[in-house]
Amino acid sequence: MGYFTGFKVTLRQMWKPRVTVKYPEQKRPKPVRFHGRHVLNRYEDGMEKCIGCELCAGVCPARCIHVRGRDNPPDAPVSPGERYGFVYEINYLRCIHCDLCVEACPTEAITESKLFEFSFTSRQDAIYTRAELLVSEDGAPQQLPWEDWRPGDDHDTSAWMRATSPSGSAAEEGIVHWSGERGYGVRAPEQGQAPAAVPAGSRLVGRGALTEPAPSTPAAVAAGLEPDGDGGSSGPLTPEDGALQ
Amino acid sequence: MSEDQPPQTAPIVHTAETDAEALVAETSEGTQELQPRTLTESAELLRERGAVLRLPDGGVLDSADIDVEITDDETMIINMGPQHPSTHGVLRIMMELDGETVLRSKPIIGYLHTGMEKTGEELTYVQGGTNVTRMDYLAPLFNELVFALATEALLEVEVPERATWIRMLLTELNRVSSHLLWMATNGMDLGAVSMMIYGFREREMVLDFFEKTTGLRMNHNFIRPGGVAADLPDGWQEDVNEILHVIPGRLDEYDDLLTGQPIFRERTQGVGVLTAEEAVALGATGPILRSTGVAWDLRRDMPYMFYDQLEFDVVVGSYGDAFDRYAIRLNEIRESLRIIAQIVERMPEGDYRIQDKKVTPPPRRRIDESMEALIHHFKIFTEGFKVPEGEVYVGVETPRGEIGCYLVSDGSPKPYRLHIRDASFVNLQSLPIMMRGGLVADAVAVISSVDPVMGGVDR
Amino acid sequence: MSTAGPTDSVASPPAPRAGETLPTADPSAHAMTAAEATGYGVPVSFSRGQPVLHVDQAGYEEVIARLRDDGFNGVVDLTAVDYLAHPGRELPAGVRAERFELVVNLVSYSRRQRVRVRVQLPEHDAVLPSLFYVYPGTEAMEREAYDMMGIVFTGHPDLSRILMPEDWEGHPLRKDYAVGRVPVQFKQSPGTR
Amino acid sequence: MFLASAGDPLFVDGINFAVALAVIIKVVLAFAFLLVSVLMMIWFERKIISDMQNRVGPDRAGPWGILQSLADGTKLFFKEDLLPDRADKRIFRLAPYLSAVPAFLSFAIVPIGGTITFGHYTTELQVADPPIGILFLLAMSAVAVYGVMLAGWSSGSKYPLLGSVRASAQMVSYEAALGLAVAAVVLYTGDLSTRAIVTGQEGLLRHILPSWNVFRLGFVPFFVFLIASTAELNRPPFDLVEAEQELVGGFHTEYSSIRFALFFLAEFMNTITMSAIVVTLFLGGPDGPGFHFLRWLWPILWFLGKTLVLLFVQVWLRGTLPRLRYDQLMDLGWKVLIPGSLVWLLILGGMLISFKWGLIVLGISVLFGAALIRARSLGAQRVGEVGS
Repeated sequence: MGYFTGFKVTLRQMWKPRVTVKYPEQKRPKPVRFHGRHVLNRYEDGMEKCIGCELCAGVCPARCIHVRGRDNPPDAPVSPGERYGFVYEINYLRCIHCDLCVEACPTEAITESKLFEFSFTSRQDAIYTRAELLVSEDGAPQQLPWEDWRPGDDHDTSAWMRATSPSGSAAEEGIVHWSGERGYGVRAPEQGQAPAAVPAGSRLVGRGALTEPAPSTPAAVAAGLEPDGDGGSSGPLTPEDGALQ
Repeated sequence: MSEDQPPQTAPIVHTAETDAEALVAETSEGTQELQPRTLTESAELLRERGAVLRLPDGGVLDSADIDVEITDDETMIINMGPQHPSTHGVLRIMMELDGETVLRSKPIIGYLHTGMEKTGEELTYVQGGTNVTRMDYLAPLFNELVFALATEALLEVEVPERATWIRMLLTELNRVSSHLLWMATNGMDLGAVSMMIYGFREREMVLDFFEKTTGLRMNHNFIRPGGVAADLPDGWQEDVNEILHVIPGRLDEYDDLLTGQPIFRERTQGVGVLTAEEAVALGATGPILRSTGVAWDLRRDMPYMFYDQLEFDVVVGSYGDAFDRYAIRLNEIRESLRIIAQIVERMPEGDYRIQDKKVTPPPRRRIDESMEALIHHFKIFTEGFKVPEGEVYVGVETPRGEIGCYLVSDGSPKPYRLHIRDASFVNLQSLPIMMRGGLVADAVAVISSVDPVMGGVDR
Repeated sequence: MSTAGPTDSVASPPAPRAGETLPTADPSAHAMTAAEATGYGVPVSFSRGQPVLHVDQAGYEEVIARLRDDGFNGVVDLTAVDYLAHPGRELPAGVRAERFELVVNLVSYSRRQRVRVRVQLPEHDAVLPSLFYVYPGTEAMEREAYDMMGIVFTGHPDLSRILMPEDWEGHPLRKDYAVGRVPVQFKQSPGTR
Repeated sequence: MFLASAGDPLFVDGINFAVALAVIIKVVLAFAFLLVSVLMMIWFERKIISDMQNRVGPDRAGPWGILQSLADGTKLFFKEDLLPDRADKRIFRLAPYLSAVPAFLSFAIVPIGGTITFGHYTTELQVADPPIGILFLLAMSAVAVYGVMLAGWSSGSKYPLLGSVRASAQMVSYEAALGLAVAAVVLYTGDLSTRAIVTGQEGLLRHILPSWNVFRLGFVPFFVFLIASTAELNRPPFDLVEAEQELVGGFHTEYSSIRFALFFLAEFMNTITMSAIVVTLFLGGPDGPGFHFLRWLWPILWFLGKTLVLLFVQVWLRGTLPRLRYDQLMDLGWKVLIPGSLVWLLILGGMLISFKWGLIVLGISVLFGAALIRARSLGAQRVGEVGS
């Protein structure tokens, strides 16, 4: 009776949970590797990571990044290196969030956050400048007037960089390849293929003369591993604040 | 329309005496449009009616065999699209109707043309993935895959095994998501509104996995020349297993809702019939070709990656109608799930990008340690990697048929010529033949059963 | 629904040539062998293992027809390349490089083989007979080649632009056709790039 | 006197001011009730459909989105009113009213309860109880066709034109089936007044079932009426006239603003009215067990409950079935519904004379039916042979 089986199907759904959410109030949890808007990171000592090398601008297929470097003022250096990103702008009307800039950045200065709800009303607002992209003194992204996000959405800003930094080498997985971030310390790597294979000591690499390599013990590394190891659940993201500090 | 009343809309009704030229002068598409019969040369008329089919394996179809020649002047030329709810994007079809019967039709495309092939010549192989992935936006991973395979063929490199298995996993999942979306829109086109949501609901599971893996729901730029961008996320097995667990039950629900539904069968059976000879002659591939009984699936017939090591069936129809294409897609989801289960079992460990300094940037911590690594890193991200001179064609089986990438390199880091043979682009040619003689409602079912993705058609 | 092989008998795919490593996506697998390819009496080259028949304008139709009679009943792709900026490409002896090249990819469903045909087309005479009557499926592809490259196909039933608007001037994929640039707006240096 | 009938006790003393006032009050109340229930119906439909599709559905305006239709209506009211250049302007303006007014009028004959008494006046809970109520209903639904048809035709556009062609064919075909199903009821009841039809259904059938027409007449007229009325209403799966996926809205493609809202209103009002009429004709109207307190309320509740169930069925149909094709719809109408209800009418007529006659007619129909089916399959074979 093909006529009636369909009615059963539709009727059965009435008692099933909804798959849609009441969007602005309720939000789907975003996965760790989500590509959102960019942030410009700081080292743990507050120095900016960007050195104005323009690699991100060079690799951008949409040509939406504009960077100009400048020599650090000797008395009040902005970044630990020789130069710093003096102009840094991203035109979000063009950005396609492919994250090639994040992969290209040699100092992990630019990473993508989980923030994507920005509904600007003018072209000028769509162009984020360095002042807007840069994380605040405590390491959190700045909330601009036209952005809609809540506390917690701003965590885990560098997951794509962490996912891609082993460059496809299984041996490099589970090793920290990046420097610490202001407010978050050194972020733990993804588990990868060999979760237990993170040996202790010396393999954590700090960045820059001013940054001390973060102390690490196997226990600390294990504790800082990705919270969603169980995979199926996509519960709210747990920030790994200071997991390794 | 009676004589004393002026025609309501001049272009609708035209007679042989009407100045046909004036009728087409109103729009800008010129001869791309369906021409009134008085203007059209006989050859093009035949083409529109799909009559000129000099079949490689059979006889020549004679125009006399086709019985829809109606010289009655009570016909109406009607535009379906580019803004129409069931043309799946900006496809525009001009149809000549006699009552509701479609006499001739002509698909007009190009409304989404953004010159991606030209853009592809401007981007390096590193950036290229972001461009090609936007072509067939419902199967983005296939676009990336074919581009990556073509580039690798030119480079003459072999990617690590895990990379290939990840590619297979993701593309099969993508096939599932694409077919699910098709199930949804097909249901919608036939008026089964709930199917729309159900299809999207299941597709969402796959997209959630993609989001977790690539960070994006579509346009991933994940499969790249040399491997895949990142390893599978932690806990991917659970996610995939859940998909494998949930979707089959939902497919059975679709069976209850549509497959066995007499109205649905009436609407699709015998609609948009294509014979095997016609399908081959028109270059149709994918479910359209298979629905006519030609068992042609590149995964089995010209295996690429590791498909020759997997067990799966090629689903074939026998009548070449819309219902066959529906059944093929439904069962291809099941076959894909079967493949995915095998992939999960066999997923090897190891590298997932080729460890070639020229192609893959170094692991990040090596940048600090080695000057050489830093230089490679800079070179790859600024000028890309150079690909030896040559040209190559690679084809893979997408949910819609064969997508091919014809890549010419002049030795520079950018493709000299990037041509994508998109399945929908070629498949669209079979529309006029399938629509001929059907009703307007059938035309909708036919468009839906072709499953054109205009992003791929127009590129 | 049944799973069945192709309707025709299936020849086994050609074995890989000796001394060759087969990458995962071996482009030379399922290709015509050298012996078969030379049987058409036209210069043959192998590009990454894929056989390419180099046909001249005059012999184009005939070779395609012979290929079709030999079982290559499917035309997968038909496209054109403008070699204006890359004239010094490798070609087998006896083939004179011209500006345009028409590339036709054929497939044989029964033999599970692919073969490619390349035709050199001089700039001043980029004209070829249409394959429409051999493979009706080339209709849209030829229109695309005409639209994008300006190759003219005689005998085509409806050689009009397919992707670009009717009143468009020029053929966008030609190398002397400039790439458009939209200046990207930035705050601190407006109108750069 | 059209409105006055022997049925309504309000008019027994002739018409004076109080009677006129009572009539006006009833009209206004019915109008308001219908409008509110249309708003509720739209919300109800959207909510049920969204439940069936695992969605949240409208939930912004008011609690659970209950004011959504009001918000939509207000929005539509303030939208720009477009008049196509090539439209036949007068008819284009007229059509929505042709659609909406009969929808109101049909509801007038539906008895929604028993009688109530105020002062020394007693009246039926029904706007009007004309002795020819059923004919009035058929007439009104026939007029409503013109609204849809003229709307499509006068738009001067191709898709609406196709829609109006479909409308005229579809509605005319199903009008016949509808009439035949009603004829069965009338034949059995022996009265054209809706009130009489309702009262005729009181009591029990063989002490088990309520003596409703759906049981008494043997289901066939009920289902024919249900299907035909769904088609008449242009509701899925018979919504070919607007067929969003094919005709982009069909007859109302070119309509906007308040005129579009009127069509929308008419459609949902017709849905409610038709469900109410199905309840009246086949499900005993306000009939049902009552209790001692609030005697006048129970019939109304029964009536509303039955109507709600039917409305749910309508929504359920919409949520489940794909749309029929034009020719399949015609096939269903002319080849199944009309012959079926015609034969059933004959059998019923026979049964009314005597059981023996009923059996004779049944036997003849079975024979004819078998012959017809055989002939059809032979014909199909023949076509197949010629075709191959």
